[in-house]
Amino acid sequence: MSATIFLQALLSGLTNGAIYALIAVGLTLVFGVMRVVNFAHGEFLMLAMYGGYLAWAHLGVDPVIAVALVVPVLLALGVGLFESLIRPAMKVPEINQMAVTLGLSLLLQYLALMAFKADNLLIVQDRSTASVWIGPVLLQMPHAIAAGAAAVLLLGLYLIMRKTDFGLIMRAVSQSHDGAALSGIDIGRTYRWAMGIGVGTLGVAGPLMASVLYVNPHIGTLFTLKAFVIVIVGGMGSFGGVLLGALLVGVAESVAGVLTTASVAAAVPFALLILVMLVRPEGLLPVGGGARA
Amino acid sequence: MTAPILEVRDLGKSFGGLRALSGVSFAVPAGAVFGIIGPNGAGKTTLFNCLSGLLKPSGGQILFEGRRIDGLRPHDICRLGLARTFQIVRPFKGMSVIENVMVASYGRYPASADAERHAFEALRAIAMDHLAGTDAERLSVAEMRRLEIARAIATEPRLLLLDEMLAGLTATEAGALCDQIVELNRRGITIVMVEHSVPVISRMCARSVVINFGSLLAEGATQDVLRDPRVQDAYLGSAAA
Amino acid sequence: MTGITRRDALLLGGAAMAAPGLFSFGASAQGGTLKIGVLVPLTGTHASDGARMLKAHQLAAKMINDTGGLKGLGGAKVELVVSDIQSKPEVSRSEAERLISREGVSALTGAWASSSTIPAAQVADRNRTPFMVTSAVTDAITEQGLKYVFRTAVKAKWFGQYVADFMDDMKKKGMAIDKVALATEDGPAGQSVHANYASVMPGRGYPVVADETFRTGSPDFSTVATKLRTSGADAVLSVAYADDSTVLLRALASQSYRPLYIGFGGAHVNQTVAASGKPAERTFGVVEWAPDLRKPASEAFVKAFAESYPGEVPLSNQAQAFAATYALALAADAAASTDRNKIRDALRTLRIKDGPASLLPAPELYFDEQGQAPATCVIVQVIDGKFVTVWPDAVAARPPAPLQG
Amino acid sequence: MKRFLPALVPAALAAALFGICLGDPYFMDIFILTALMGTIAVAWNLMAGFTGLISLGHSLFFGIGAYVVAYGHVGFGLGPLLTWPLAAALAAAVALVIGLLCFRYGLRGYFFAIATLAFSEVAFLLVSATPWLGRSDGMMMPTEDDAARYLQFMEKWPYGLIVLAFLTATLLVGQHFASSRAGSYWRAIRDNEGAAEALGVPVMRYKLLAFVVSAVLTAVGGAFFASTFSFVDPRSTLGVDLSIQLLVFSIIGGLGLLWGPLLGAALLIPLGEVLRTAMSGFTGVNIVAYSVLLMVMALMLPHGLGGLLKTRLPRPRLGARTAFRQEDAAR
Repeated sequence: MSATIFLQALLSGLTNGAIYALIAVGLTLVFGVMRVVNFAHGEFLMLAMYGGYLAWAHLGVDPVIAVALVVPVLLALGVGLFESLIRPAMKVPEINQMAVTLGLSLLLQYLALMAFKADNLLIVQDRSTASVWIGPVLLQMPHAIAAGAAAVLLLGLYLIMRKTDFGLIMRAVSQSHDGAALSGIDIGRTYRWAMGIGVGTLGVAGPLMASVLYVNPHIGTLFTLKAFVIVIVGGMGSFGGVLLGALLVGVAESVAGVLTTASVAAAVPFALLILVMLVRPEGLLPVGGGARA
Repeated sequence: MTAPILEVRDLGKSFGGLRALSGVSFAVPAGAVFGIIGPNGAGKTTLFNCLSGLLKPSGGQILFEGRRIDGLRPHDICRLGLARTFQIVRPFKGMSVIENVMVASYGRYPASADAERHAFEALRAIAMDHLAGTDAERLSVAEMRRLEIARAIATEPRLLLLDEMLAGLTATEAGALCDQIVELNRRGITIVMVEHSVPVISRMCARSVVINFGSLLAEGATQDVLRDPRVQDAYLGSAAA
Repeated sequence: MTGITRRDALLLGGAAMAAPGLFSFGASAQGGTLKIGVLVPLTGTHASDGARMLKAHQLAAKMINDTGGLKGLGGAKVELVVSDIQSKPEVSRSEAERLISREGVSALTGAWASSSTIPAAQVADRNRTPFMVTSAVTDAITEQGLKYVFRTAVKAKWFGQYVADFMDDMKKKGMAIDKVALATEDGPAGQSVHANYASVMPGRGYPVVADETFRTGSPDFSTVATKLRTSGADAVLSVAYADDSTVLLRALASQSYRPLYIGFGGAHVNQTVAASGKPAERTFGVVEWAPDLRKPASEAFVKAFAESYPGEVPLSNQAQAFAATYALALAADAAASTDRNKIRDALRTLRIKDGPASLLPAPELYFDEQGQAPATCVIVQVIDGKFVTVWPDAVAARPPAPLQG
Repeated sequence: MKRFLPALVPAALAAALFGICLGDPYFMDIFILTALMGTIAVAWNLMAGFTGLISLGHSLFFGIGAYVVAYGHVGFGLGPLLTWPLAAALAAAVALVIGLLCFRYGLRGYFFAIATLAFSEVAFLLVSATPWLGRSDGMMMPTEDDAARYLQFMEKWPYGLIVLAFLTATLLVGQHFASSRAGSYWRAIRDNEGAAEALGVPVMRYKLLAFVVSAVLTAVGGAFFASTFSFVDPRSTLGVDLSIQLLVFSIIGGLGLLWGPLLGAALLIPLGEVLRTAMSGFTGVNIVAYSVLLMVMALMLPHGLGGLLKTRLPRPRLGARTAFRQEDAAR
């Protein structure tokens, strides 16, 4: 492997990692606060990608601007999801929760199939093939935008969690549900907003991902598992962990892809997950020293 | 006084930098009803968790019938004849009362019929046999505590650790339970009880230790221990029980 | 020999145990129709491909029925029994079973991907029902001695030779092609053709200087593109679905790397790719058929297709599906029977030189003793946002355009 | 024998269904698929419903079974007589290693589920990359002259018979464990691991037992799959879909019951067939209906349809014997 290739793989890995972080951050927020894993997370990403595509194709809106349109929709979907399914699901055992969100994942895929058909849809812009050279290596413009958005989003969420009352409440609830309830926090409301924001973050990811890739009804499934891996590697509920986990997964995958075939490289994130679970089950950057179920 | 059934030597336990127990040493004579007293957060439950193997001590030794048990797994300690109950009851909610107890009796009686017979005897010993077929999750708090004890004695222990078994019970319920404990002791089971209520300890236990801030404050005959000024100060003064 | 008698014994045993008269099955008594079972994925990952294939099957049936049906069967109509196999091998298998035993079809066709085709083909073979494979390229399908399986699609192992032939020709015309690089989806779409390219190219004087793989759905192809570019290859041979192809082409374009790019098969020669704009312009594809092929049957097919499905242009796999349906009907016609064994025997001797079923580029459509059709391929190029057949000359609409332009 | 009633009754019902399906290869095919999936779901549920260990990676063991048989046949010409036990042994070894790793660190709930999923994904991807296992295209097992030795039959019913035997054996094995000390320990671990351990239950050993038993049965199912269909590929034998199906069958049928998952499979697989044929004009509607059903059931009926049925049946188990003694005690 030459130095150029290695640097390129590293940069690609970091970019991919940033994109993954954009997707995984909502998942970790929901798990951290509610202890519920949403297997339909990728399907909400898929919906957001369709949102970005439709805004571009029918309204002529640039995907970057479409974010402003799609985020409120996803936020509302997240709140709706909580009220309709997750609230009742929190009263049944974990395994039933899994069945509920797995069922939702199937449902959304097939509703999308009926609405949009199975064809791949592309956003074609001048900047689709634009790129920036950084020394000997290259960064494609749509990827750079998505990675930048990831950085902004993560920073914003971090500030919200650290500096606002709302963030304080979120953190209190994720530390101890009972304790938070005793100190007068409305748990149901907190959950509703956690879910809203967790799904709402995908409103940022969707349009930008649509301009990086393409959209079809099953595209979400490509990312759900990877997001799980990242969330667990990083430490459930931890923003720093998501970033670290996502970059690690992105770089590991990318560098492994240079050294071996893509299938073997695709197994690397899962191997990483297994390793982390065995050596440090609370994740690399756990919240408050350990969040094991 | 007979040889000690349980001996704790210089036991220590820390979580991260926090020392929950340090230098705790005492001995429990076989056949006794032995009390452990201390204010909330003094380290009593940590001590029990160390004794029963749920926590691994950071230092010191635990000897049961002269044999070191510190570092053994909980189920091994239980099989040796040292059983415990939990302050917060932990019934197996998906099972009936008799099935709950059979989990314990299977340890000595692998065949289902034998396990069931002995489980039933344990229930009878604690006067719960009429509830054998009930689902565990339908029991009242008092019944769940008795179930805890029934399960513990179904492992046929020679030493039984009882963690705040009276918490949350009415006076009548507590009295009945105390009588049953005395009866168990009369049948040869040594009892070590953590209890918040000083009157109960002074009535039931001939010997006691007092723990505060993870250290042993006093050891000896319960009456003497309770008169110890340090105990008066640390425990009775602060807790105002 | 012992095996056969044992199997026959089992067959007899099964027949004896069957509840007589409870269900009617078998392919004999259907009056004026020839029932053909069509296995297509209408849901799941291959849903869009399946929907396309179905249109071609239906067009073939319509054309046969509109022109008086099957003469040899007294004007019998072709009836398609369509089944959604959900892009899943196990569903494909059980649907094949259902179509054979429950719907009483005389023959089966389908089923898009190799993984869905193989189990269905095995069921058909066990049930002695002809199965016409439309699009699966895995070599083994017609190499395992299955007696009832036929295929209009090309074997994976034949593509390398076509591509090398084409590159030889381009070299003669003055293009510099010394080294090739491979870029393959490392999964069901790419692996078998990749193996063929990798083994054929060096022997034909094209050393493989880079061999890159990727998983479907990878968001970033920069590293793959960089390795391809820095390898110094003059030609990039890719094997991938349309979705990944577009992302790869963008990555190559953003590095301003414009080699002789040849995508593979019907999955690549697809509107999504042509619609991706500049990155795809002047890239090539190797494919079993193209709509601008200069052949009467092919032109008639494109016209009929546009009439039935306004605004749509058929793709290569649709032509194969069309030919597959037609070939089954012609075999039944020749056998003058809807009996499965007789159709199978007729397929073995069928030789199609003209008529609607001769739309594929090979001069003649027939099935060898393994059931394999002698398919040939064409090379297409994206010129002004459209795929145009540029090679071989005999059927090409125009000569290849220069790579830069 | 009475102890085995919960195994024998469903097995007898399955045998009756087998008899009904004998006349029709399509019905027989559905019977085989249903019995196979139902049986594996029963095996899966020995972990999930009985021990509280939710595995989303059971396709790994199914895949081990399928690939050992397929590779044994294609690579060495070995018949099922040798490859089936080999598959079971390999699955047991793999389950033991994965179990030791996961349980040592106390992985539970979602974490255990995702860890097992990760193992099966690694296997899926590595098999997809391994040329001698046919990579993504899978392996086609050739038809042999000596057909019966390779369990290759022209007819469907011998496979039905084999899967019926497998189903019965699995139920008997399951019931043997469920009604003995192991079952009691498993449920104790499920309900409260700490309490179980304090009562002398060797938690690690019994979790491993559940895992290994479940894995071995699943691998036999995979071996049967390969022998029956003569074709294996990563997606259908090692994919996540398979593991998720087991969860779905168990949820619908009832997690707390030995035969619950079998009931779930027996309802859902034929229902899927009916929906597919009835709604063939409306692509995807069948799956929409299916997923809505799943969500509603998971929320409204946490004990599944089997749980609903069971509340209407008299309680056998230990209650009966104990009731007699209660009367004794009363006198």
